[in-house]
Amino acid sequence: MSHHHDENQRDPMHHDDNHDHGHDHGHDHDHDHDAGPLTPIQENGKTYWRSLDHVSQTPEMQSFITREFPEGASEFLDPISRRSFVSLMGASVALAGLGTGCVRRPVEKIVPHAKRPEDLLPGLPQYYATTFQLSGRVTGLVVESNDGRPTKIEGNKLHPASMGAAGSLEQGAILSLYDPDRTVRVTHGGAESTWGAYDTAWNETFGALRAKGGKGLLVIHEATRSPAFAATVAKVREALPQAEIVEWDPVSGDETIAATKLAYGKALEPVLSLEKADTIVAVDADILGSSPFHLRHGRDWAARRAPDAPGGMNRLWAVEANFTVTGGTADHRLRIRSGDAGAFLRALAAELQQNGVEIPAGIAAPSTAFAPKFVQTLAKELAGKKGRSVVAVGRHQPAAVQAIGFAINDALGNVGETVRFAPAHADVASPVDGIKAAAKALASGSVDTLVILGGNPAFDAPADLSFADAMAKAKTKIHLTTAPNETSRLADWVLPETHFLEEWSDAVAADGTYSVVQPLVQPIWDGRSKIELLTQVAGAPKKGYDVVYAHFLAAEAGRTELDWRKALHDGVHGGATFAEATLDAGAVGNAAGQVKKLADASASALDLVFLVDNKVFDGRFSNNGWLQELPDSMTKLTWTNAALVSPATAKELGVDTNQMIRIEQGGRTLDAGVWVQPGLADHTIAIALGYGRKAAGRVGENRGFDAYALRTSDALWTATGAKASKIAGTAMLPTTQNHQSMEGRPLVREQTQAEYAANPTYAKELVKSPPLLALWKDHEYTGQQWGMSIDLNACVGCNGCMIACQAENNIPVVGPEQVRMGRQMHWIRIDRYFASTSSDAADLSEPEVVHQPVSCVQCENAPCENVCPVAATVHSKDGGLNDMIYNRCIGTRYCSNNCPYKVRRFNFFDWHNKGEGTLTDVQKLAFNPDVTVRTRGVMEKCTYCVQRINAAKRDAKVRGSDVVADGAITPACAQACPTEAIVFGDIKDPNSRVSKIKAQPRNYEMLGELNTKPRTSYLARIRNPNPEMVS
Amino acid sequence: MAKHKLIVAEFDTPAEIVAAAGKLQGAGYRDYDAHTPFPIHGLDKAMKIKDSRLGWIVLAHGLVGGLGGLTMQWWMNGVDYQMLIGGKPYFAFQAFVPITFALTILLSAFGTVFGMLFLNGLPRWSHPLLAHPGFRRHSDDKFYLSVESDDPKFDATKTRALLEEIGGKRVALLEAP
Amino acid sequence: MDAPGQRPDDRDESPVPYVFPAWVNQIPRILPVATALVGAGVIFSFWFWASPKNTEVGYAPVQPVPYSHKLHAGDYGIDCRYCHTAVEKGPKAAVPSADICMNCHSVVKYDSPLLQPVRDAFNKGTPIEWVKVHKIADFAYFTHAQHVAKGVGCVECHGRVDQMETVRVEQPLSMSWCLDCHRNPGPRLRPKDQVTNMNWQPEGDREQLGAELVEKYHVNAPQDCSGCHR
Amino acid sequence: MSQINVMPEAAVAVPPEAPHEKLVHGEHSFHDVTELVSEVTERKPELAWKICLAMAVSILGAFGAAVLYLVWSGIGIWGLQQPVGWAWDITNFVFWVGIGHAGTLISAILFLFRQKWRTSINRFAEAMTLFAVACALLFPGIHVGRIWMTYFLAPLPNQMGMWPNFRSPLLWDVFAVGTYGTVSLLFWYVGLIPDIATLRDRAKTRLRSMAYGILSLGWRGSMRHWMNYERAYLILAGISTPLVLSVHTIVSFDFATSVIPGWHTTIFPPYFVAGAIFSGFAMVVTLMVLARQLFGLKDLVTLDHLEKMNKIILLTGTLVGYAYAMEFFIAWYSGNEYERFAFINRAFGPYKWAYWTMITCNVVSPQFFWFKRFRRSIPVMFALSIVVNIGMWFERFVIIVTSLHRDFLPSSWGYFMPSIWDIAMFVGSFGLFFTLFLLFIRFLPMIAISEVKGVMPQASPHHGHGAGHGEDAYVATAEAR
Repeated sequence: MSHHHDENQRDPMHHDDNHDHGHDHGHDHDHDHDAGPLTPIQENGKTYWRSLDHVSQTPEMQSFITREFPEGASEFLDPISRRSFVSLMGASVALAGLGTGCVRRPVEKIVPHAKRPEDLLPGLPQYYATTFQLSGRVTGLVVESNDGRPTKIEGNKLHPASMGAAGSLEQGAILSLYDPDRTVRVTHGGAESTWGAYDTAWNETFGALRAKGGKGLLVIHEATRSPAFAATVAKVREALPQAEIVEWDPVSGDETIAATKLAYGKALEPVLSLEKADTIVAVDADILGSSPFHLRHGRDWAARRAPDAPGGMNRLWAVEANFTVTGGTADHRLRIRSGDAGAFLRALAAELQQNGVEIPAGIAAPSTAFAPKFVQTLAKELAGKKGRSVVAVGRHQPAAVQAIGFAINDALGNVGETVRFAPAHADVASPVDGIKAAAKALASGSVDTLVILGGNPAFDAPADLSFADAMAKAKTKIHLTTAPNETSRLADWVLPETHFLEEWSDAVAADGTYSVVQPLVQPIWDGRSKIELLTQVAGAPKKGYDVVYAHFLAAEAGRTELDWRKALHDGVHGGATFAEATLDAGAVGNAAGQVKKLADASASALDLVFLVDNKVFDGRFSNNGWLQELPDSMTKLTWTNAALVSPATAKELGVDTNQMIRIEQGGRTLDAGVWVQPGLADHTIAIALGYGRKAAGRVGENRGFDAYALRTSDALWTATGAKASKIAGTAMLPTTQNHQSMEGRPLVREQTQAEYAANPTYAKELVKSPPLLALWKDHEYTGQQWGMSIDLNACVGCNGCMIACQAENNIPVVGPEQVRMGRQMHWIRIDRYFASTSSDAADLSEPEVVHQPVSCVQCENAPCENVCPVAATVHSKDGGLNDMIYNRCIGTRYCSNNCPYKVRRFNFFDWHNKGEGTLTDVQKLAFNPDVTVRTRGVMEKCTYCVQRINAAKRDAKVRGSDVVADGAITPACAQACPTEAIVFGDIKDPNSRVSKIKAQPRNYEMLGELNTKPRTSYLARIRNPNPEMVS
Repeated sequence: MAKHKLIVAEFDTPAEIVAAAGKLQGAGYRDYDAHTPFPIHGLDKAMKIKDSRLGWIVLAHGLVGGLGGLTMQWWMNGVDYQMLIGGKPYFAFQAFVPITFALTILLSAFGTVFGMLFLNGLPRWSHPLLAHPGFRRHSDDKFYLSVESDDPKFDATKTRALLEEIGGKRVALLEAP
Repeated sequence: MDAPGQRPDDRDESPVPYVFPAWVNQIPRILPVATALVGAGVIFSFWFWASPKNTEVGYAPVQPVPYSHKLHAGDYGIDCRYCHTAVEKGPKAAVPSADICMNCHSVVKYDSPLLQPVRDAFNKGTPIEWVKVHKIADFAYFTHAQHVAKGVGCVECHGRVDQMETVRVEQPLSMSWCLDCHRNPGPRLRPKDQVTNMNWQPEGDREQLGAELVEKYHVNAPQDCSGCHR
Repeated sequence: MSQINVMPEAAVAVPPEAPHEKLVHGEHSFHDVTELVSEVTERKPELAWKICLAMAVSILGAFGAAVLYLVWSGIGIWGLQQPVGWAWDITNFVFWVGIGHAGTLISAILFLFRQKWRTSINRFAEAMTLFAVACALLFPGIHVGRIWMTYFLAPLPNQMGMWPNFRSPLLWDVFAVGTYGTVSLLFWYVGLIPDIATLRDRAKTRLRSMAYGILSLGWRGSMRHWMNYERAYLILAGISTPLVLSVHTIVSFDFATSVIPGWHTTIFPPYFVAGAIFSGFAMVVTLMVLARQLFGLKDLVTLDHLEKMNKIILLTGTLVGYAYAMEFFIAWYSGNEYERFAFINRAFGPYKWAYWTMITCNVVSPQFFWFKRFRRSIPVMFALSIVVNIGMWFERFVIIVTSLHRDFLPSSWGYFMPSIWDIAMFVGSFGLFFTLFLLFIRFLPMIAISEVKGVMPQASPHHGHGAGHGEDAYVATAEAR
């Protein structure tokens, strides 16, 4: 493996070609890349080296070092010299002040490669394409590697699901690679063991199994869209026909395939083309927030979102129970119960019929239960948008309901236009059948050998299956996992699994695009991939690379080594493939007949809606500090979930935010903290899955409330008839935003499209202020001057930029206690305000919501600069940035006090050595070497990613030019943004993209009336309501 | 040289010392002094003491402080390392006023105190009068005249006689150690 | 206290005599001078001893392999870039990997005991641990490529390496030292093709040549903080 | 003292038939004044003093420990956060600087206005000033946590070629308060020299003789020295007057020059100065009342003195009240929604409790002093003086915290709550203050002896044979002798 691995990784093509992809942020990079591994340093970082030696003495680490860096472990250790700076910066600065110390500086060593790969230049990053898989969600990525350490994940422009963007989960996943609580070694019955021991043990088991044709073997694996994996599964079935192999994934499992089979008679995967749609209807479907294709959806939706977009501005209608980001960006939003989506669609179908749309028989069912005006207007609009509209139904809705959605699209002639179908990756039946069968088999004691590939069924299997107890009955329990969890606790053999950045695999995107998963680094803890372990189960152990490579060649006739090379470096191979789909109207009609409106819910019979969390997901990211501390898009909660209830329901239940309730559902109970969430459907309790982990590692345990406890196999997503009662106690839920109203201040400026047409400069002129005059002549800026524009019309509040910034700028994690105190460190935050739509401003049952990303706006007349007594924050003349010099800052916090935008962040403690933020040596490998790690007592803030600016300047200078081309610099936030809401560039160049955007009439400067002259400006949000709804 | 001597005489009230000092001055003595627990109005006139020159010293110091302070700020922020701060000019004199003012006052104060000590020839810890037990009440409630042997008219016997004649009590001849 | 107006008789005769020897009157004269001298001394010691001109310059550690720049770069005239391969491309000049040494030393002096560490590195992969000579603080980001591209000669910062048996630090490498050049780059510039030439001497006025080169190479040496700190 | 040559009628300006107008009560000779004041420093320390000192020192110790912990782990141990980057630390700083205003003000301004009554209290007030400024200077020092970095504030040549930013009000503070502290010290010491000489000449132990001997610089009451001395005192008074007014003006710039609603206010300089005098005088009254009871100085520090102090407290308190009102008016009149909100939020927002405490203590309570009965009642003035200082602490807290906790962007609004360490540091600073103060009243003359003598009737050479009390007293004593 290592042979191929090296060969492919070192392939020059990767580096060069990624340039072509525009991933060229070769970073300026001077930190002591060459600091020696095995050389205890006298003074600086002494303690560090000790602990490092400690780590590097563990056999696993030793082997990792030698395997990954046969040339000598220099790269592995180099980030440390940078990071020893964390604790010692204070001292080193003090010395610098006196002249690099009055004492002779400590001896340091340089350890060069013995043989340096030709494309590897010390201090310059490399970029490799790979693919991220998460419960059947597939995203193509480009990963930055510094001296052999993956440090930053970004989207792959060539991949249909990414288009260059990356979500918070994709980017946050890199921290899990360095998770200090990963499975570091094979354990047997809790005792340390080795792969050797396991292999021997397995061979015996295997012999026995083969004799029985595999009877008594149960394999449970996570959902995956990897062809190579599927092929390996097939091999196992060959070798052991009697073996039972089931897929369980708590959140990916959806009814869409069942729906397509119902509607089209075959397993298909719907693919939306939102860029073609004038009208988009999302029925309980979070198409912009959490659906497998949401990044792509965002890009396509945004392409038609600008009021002056070619083809006109689109209109989004959302019909949902929970308040999702999709609902937040919608032009019209209707609150319904999750269980009534079907009834709503039938009512809509009936109205469509009224408007002359031919709906197959049995579907339409008039109803006045759903805001008749809403339904009528929507139907009328849809009828006029044949082939240019989309009706998207939530993937978790029952098959029949989704089928109705397909039928409506079909009737509107959208199929083939805005809705296309790709062949499904696999024909999986209902998501719970597999785990049900598994639980049954286990309970019956018929399972000798249980192999669990990844996942955590003991924690997340439906509660009614009591999987943990059943699992205990299996004789041999083998768990392959990246990190020990609740399931591993019950297993005999716990085997270290590779992180996706350490393994070979492949994946097929929803639209059928093939992409490769290639490792950026040798397995740190000597793990094996699912595929590798599965080949062993099949009786023929293989290296992951061999399996994937072989399958690639075999998959299609005529594929060559060269195609492989190209696939490796592009990350993708081939394009989308679509299938013909003809609607079986009769089948849908019959099925629709079963879809009835539910009896009304009440305070004593509540709906219980389970949400997929965009931070810890199904619970697998519980130990990921970045994601735990990421505020939820709508609630702004960090480090916890909560029982979300609408304001009205909260009154009925007599509870309020931060109080505790006991939720009772089918005899099961859960005590949870309450969060009153405007815009939620009444009589609904929405609670995110994946919290309340009991075995998750140092920062992941006992955060929030375990909603799986209430989740049963017959009600995976929505349960009815739940009860809730207030109980004693409080839950101080940590949130990053305490005040939800904009207080009528002109911060986020909004118009409807009609108003915009009438008065396009409204936003710019909203604030009347006397002419802004300074006491003195303004500074004349020359050369390239950087600026940023943020389009509030495109921002959906997905948080992608926040994690991008955190990863790029080594931003520390502070933990819930500190968040509660208001000490979170995010350089870019997304302000979320609710505004009442009713006459009573206090009534937030049907609120509008706005998202506003705010980071340092780089004021030209920066209030922060004037007040710093030591000139630690000053303005740069080339570029016009508001520089923040960490090694000069003495920490008066005056700048933060005087910042009108409150974007400065202070290191109240040495976060990297404090509480949840504490980093082990391995975690420090994730640091970006191009950005100083700040110590306590230092102010920090956004710098427009000045390290990227400098890198681009360096490359320009080396090329002999003194101008950086437009687009050559992309700050991390802009890079990650799926809707391209953030644009950066040279505001002096009238032809730069940012200048053109800033020239738009709806461009405005927040708090510009203070004459701060911010370099970041906003584009006003334009809503596009249907005129008939407004009147 | 001859040992430094002085004769000291004690008086009981401000009125007495003023009168006595006047007589001494009238008798042509110059190198003499009065010692009192607090400054006595009229005594300075009786002794014909010139006005203090302290003001000039203070003025000089004040100017140094003010100009020096302003120059320092101008050179450091305006010349040596020109930094663009808050969009202000490098030499933003409005912002430099407070420190210029503070430094003016500070140096003036130093000038005042040290100038005063300089003019008074203080500190001078060793002095025959201070060692003379009969002199102790100068800081309490008695008033003294002392005549220095440096005075051309000084004469151990005559001066003693004069002091006693003008009402001096407990007249004593002191010798510098 | 005593009743008003009453007074003990012995108030003249305090139990302790007031004794200060005559010489103490000299103190006020000496004190100011002494203070001035001490102050000056302190300032000087910081200005001299604590400055990088003293702490950095002259640092010349012994290396595991007694490599002589004088021999290789001086006498044999091997170009800097032959070994420091990254200097034109990246932030680091890069200490050569063993295979570069072996290009020659597999033929020349292939059996010299002095070269044992190099051969070990090449054959066994046990890295050579060179002692770092030129160091700037972690929070200052320096890039070789940029400077070389603008015609800053190696010699400007590293001195006459071609005359050094063992490399020693020639310049203080302090912030103000960097600023000296960034404020007036001209006189430190040379034609790009002369960057690695240790012997290069400008014909004619260097100030004037500098001015021309600044023009020609678009030299814009930043004095902004973010030029080096981030 | 100086009254005598700058204002000939000084001494006689005290008609005997108006006893309450007399600056020194009772039948006292010069010597009695000496005795009254010096004796305090000579007698055995009474138990009460020892207990007080013990308490003060232990609080000071706790303060030291808190500071060490702060330096060790960072200012996160305080309740600070975003958006409230300053709270108790700077509140305490401004609070102490404010108190530090009374002393120099009394010494300088009242001196220039020929307010003879100051002589009995100025020494005391100056000492208080010094110790208050000492406390004040601590907080800017420690509030950065990494105190070893603070030398960046000094314009020292360094290898970075960096200089401090003289545009920063925080740097103005450093220079202004530093200057103020130094000048106050000099002023205080100059005033002490003759009195220390008095102690020297009364010394009953070798140690006192040496110590006071050195400190008195060989002062021998020479009339020629007095001339320069008085000129020096006059000049110091002259330059201290603008200084005293400038210090709190510059402190107020910390806020006034910012952009934060509630801070960005042109009324701050006069408003802060008035507040400073207000709190400073209140503190003097608090301490004075205690000291004169404790050390039997009722005849030197008379009710007249205290009443005059109370009148000034009433005046400045009312000024401060006016400033509060003006802030609101301007906020409304400006039409700036952020300004308006800042002040409405102050009075009716989450921190209204602090605001109304401030109003009650600073505006309402001094109004009692309209009545002579209260002005001259020791218990009332003692209680009120303490109330006033509580109020003034809250004023600074209100200005700093309520303005910060809700500024422009509602998304960033927060609520500050102090940690035990905030409290420890505040209480601890009193430990330092009282330790210094107790040592002062034990070892130095707390009343300006020579100045008081200067304003006694018999101090005038013209006093001669007219039968003034002082004269009688003098004759009496002469006979006794």
